Amino acid sequence: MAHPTTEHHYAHHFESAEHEFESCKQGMWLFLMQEVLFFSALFVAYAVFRMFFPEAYHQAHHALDWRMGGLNTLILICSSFTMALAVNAAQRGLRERTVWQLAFTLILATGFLVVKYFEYSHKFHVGILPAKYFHVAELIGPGKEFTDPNVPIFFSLYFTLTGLHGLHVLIGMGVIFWILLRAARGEFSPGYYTPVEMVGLYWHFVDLVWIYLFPLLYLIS
Amino acid sequence: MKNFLHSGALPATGSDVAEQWNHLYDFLVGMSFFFLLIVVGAMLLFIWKYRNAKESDVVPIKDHHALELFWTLVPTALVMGLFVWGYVVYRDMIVAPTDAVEIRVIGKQWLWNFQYPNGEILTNKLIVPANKPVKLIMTSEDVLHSFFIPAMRVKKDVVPGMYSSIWFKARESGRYQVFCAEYCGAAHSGMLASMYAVDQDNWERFLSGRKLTVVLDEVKESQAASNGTGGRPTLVEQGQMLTKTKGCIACHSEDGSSRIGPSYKGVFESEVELTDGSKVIADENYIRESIEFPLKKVVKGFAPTMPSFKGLIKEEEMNAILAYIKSLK
Amino acid sequence: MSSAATVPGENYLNCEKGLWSWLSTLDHKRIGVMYLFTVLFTFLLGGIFALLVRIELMSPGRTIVDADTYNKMFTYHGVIMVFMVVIPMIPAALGNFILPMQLGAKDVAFPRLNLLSYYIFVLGALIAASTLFLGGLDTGWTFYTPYSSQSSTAVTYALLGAFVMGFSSILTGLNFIVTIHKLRAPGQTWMHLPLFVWALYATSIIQVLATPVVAITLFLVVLERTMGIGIFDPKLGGDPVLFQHFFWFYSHPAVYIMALPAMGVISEVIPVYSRKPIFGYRAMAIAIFGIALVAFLVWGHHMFVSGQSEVANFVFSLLTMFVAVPTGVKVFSWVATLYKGSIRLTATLLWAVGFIFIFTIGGMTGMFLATLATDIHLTDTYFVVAHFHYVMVGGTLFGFMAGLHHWFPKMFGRMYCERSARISWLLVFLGFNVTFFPQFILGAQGMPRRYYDYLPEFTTLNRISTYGSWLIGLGFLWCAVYLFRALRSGPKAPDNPWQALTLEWESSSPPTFHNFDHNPRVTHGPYDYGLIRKEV
Amino acid sequence: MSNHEGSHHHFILPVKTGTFIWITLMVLTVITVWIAQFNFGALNFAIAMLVATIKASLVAMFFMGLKYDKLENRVIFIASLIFFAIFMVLTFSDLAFRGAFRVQQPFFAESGSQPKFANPWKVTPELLAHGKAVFETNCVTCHGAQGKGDGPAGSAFNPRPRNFTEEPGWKNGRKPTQIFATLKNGLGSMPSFASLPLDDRWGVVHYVASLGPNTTVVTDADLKSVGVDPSGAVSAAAKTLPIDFAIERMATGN
Repeated sequence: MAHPTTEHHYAHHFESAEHEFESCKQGMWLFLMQEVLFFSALFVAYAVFRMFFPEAYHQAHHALDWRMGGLNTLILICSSFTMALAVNAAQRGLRERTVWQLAFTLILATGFLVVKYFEYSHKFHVGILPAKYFHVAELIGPGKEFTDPNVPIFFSLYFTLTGLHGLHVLIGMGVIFWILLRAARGEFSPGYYTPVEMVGLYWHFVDLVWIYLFPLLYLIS
Repeated sequence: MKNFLHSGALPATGSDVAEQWNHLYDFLVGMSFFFLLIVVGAMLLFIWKYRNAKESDVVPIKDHHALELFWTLVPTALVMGLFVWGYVVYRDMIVAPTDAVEIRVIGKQWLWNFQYPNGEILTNKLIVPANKPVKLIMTSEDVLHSFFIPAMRVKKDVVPGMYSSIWFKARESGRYQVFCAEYCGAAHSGMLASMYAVDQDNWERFLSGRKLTVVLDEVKESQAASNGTGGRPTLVEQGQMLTKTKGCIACHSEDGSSRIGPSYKGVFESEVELTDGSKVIADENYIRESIEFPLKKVVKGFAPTMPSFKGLIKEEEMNAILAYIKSLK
Repeated sequence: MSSAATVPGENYLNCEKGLWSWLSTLDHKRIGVMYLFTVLFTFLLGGIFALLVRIELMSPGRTIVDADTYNKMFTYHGVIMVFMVVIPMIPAALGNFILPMQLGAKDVAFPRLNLLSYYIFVLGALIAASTLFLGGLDTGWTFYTPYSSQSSTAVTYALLGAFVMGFSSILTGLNFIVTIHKLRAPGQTWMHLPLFVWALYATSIIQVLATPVVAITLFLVVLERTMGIGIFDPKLGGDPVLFQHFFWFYSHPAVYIMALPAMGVISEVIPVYSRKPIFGYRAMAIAIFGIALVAFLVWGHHMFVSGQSEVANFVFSLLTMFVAVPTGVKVFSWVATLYKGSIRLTATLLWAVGFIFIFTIGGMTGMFLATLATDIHLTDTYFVVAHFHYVMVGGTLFGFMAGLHHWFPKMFGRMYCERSARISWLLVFLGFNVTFFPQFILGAQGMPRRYYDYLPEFTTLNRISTYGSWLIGLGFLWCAVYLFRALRSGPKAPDNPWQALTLEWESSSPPTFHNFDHNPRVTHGPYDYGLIRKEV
Repeated sequence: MSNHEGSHHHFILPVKTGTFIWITLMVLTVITVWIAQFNFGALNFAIAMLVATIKASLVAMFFMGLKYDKLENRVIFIASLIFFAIFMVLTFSDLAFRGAFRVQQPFFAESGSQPKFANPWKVTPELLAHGKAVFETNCVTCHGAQGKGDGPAGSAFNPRPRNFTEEPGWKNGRKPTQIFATLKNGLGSMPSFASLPLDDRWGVVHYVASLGPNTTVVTDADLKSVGVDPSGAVSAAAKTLPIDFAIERMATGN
């Protein structure tokens, strides 16, 4: 499926559009590499405190609704799928389909954030805040009291991890919107779809992080 | 040889472990000089010998595998040996004998409190038995500190929320310097303490609250300063010593310069302005109140940061401190 | 693509004019030059703080400032020198300029990203510098919790500044890696890469892998200060020592971000001025990667007295020992390169020789700190201060100075005064040893670091150290004078004044906008001195 | 750069494969949730991580195309995971072996120096008077004699100290338990007053709460949430000796 590259003017220091594409893609993978390490410290902290305070983790996770988390997991997986379809459409030069799939992805991402908003606002309401300001005014439900003194640290990690992930979702929505506009303007073709593929990689990574966050935060037995 | 290496370059060797430490250190110094001599000697020799050599005389040697293997394997073996030696000494440094005397240490900005088995609490003054293993169990009230006795070659961070410990066995009685080695804020360098190793008799006296028969070093110093009048130091001298041992001078100078808190000089019976604009005469009552409840009447221009010394200063000591401040006109 | 037609006398400096053409440039050479001047400015700033710190320590007690100000001064010295000077000094300034040219490329892979990195760096530096007016910063450059989460100074802004600068470092690393992978000229095979490129390659990998961790760590402290998340706060169940793990996971490899490029420069310089191939090219390249890999496995040696477990102490001490092996290989190979060469003792080579001398001392004293028992006494004392200055200043700074003198004619098309350069080297070299060697003894005697006041018995050595710092200052001042004069009125430099074989010397001095008039093709190794002539 | 030339075929993930992967991911998500309902002990965590890893691998290999990508890119991604593992393992070489010395840290647990007042969370006139006295020694410099936040030292702070006589603006809330938490932890420029005895602190809390309108009362649930068992003096949460209490005892020597 080698396409003529005349329509895209690659930068002067590359030899061909192909050469530029491969370089960009590698740059993107390196960027994702730093993303992995960026999140890694939080996962290490999560593991450390899980080892220290297993009981606190167990009690704290009752305050998280696995249905909400599960729903968000499904939403993100769907959005990953629509993103993959968008890339597929862009590679084949199907402009309208690219735009539609990107729009679906955006809607799903919004849905993810809406669910997240409900989760957060409920927690703020009952006084579940990062450790220093943690003050639970009401009990969460029968048999689900927080008795372990280290429960707040779990929520610190919960807010940091999901907050940072949420920020990535937000940034992802920004760039998806940007390539959606560009796709609508017809800037992409089978010879040049680099930005779509790059944003796609980023978006799948966001999904990938959530795939781990869900069982780690919501499903602690 | 040993004296040559150590004179001036190392603190006193206060324990058997410190002796072991010295051997390792000597070896490292020797090894360093050896390699430095080889590297720099060869480098200077080549530069001197081949300076301005003709380019046509250059021998383009690209590599020499045997040589490279040699200088890979020999250092590897050397550092492995070094690791083992270092670890063996380290074990001796950290594993305390089970019969060690346990003393608890609390670090806080910027002083050390020592709590003894008999319930005594001393600030910045650590009294230990000589020739007996002593284990310090340490924690911090605020930020990281580090308890460091150079003569014993021991050091350990003092961490809030956690107990850390060190042990040592002082060979001789005498005074040893203690530092805080982990940066802890404004008066980090003033967070000093003195350790006194005393003989068995005095240690028992100390534990049972009787008067010691030895004169601790700091008192000796002040005796010398009091121009040979002999006998015990005057109240003012005692007070001056106390402001050092209690850590006061970390924040309060005796020469009029401002540190974290106001200087002692000239403060006594002067009129000071407080943060609320009112004025008080800094008499005995005010100063004592400021020592015990420091946040009640803070002098204008200073932050309310001083910790309370209530319960940490005995009545006799308070008197000495007041007398000392009074003497600084 | 065909080579661009060039007007004679036109080069990257004069092809476009005006301030805007600089600020909006995508040319790696101009970005490199902008980095260079930025870094030289921050170096001046950090140097002034260093001199002030040394003056304060001339005598016990108060000398010029009070304790609070002193603490801020050494903190600024550390933060500026680490985050704004030694980390970007060689990769971002010299690397940006030289790396694409050594590869035979027209630019780095992502020129716009490159410019963005520069502005991110400036932005981060400005945020961090704003703390100067917002109450200062007194945590030390290590930002250890819980002090940094409690200090009433402008720690939050400093952390955000360092956080932002981190991304500049990451993006530069990313850019370099892709450039090295994808933009090598025909014939520029892996085994023909100059060692400077190898060093920057390893450095870039460290930047991409390690910097994000410190970014998130500093960000966590920001959250700790603003939202009380308590991960590092023992009062909330957190662990302050965990911060040290996170911090050193980056900051130890960061030491190699600083040192490896300098090693690369030295590997360039020594063959050129001894007219001989570098000894053991392959081993040198492997050693670079050995060091980079081990860099990630040894961070705990900063924490032997921190209260970390004995298991960790054992593991980290053991692993740390292995750093010595590849480092030794490099030092021995440099010396062996000089053997039977034709040595031209220029200022550049003097800086390189100074590097080897100082770096060897730095490395050997590192053994004291890697060995568990000796570290207990020496850590957190002036011994450590002396050790890392021998590695950082002696290593990175001497490497940088060697590189600057080596590539100065290429970068600016002017020659500097060789005699002046030697004088400057002598002042800095002597000054450096006078300043920092006494600090080894101070540390062994037990003087802890970051001390505003000290016991009277430490006075003599401290005073010697302060005098030495004035010599260093004088040396750099002199260096600034003759380099500035060379920029303005130095004689015009030939294209290849040192008869070097690496690609960057095939272009004109200063290079044209597209770096080369022709598409370069590599037919020989970078250090085939004495070999090519034989073939001819 | 001849190695980069040539007509490399970009791999395009077929829609059919993509759909299959998508369905598999959805099913695996349901399985994760379903399995979590059963208790296999430590195995639960292992299963959850295994399933997550399968899902992540599918995303990486197919959606991200790593299966068909260049070796370089695969190496990059796998290397990032390896260094993540190094980070984790070596950090645990400390934390997993540190246990013995660690102090369990209750967050609001209080404990029993000999209090002058039993159950000080119950307001009594005597306790209120005691609280006023404590307030006047410790708080007036910043919060003012009437608690209006106009104390002499308070002017140095930004934001200014809390005016206790007003309803709005309380950062941590003004339930007694919330005020108690502020006293314990400090807030902004305000230092922690955790070193005051328990009943002193509760006295201050009640006094401060009484200064403003609409005094709220302490419910048993509130107390539970801060770790105080309403029926007894010491919380069940304080199984181990709390560090600040330990320090307090050590520092005062009893």
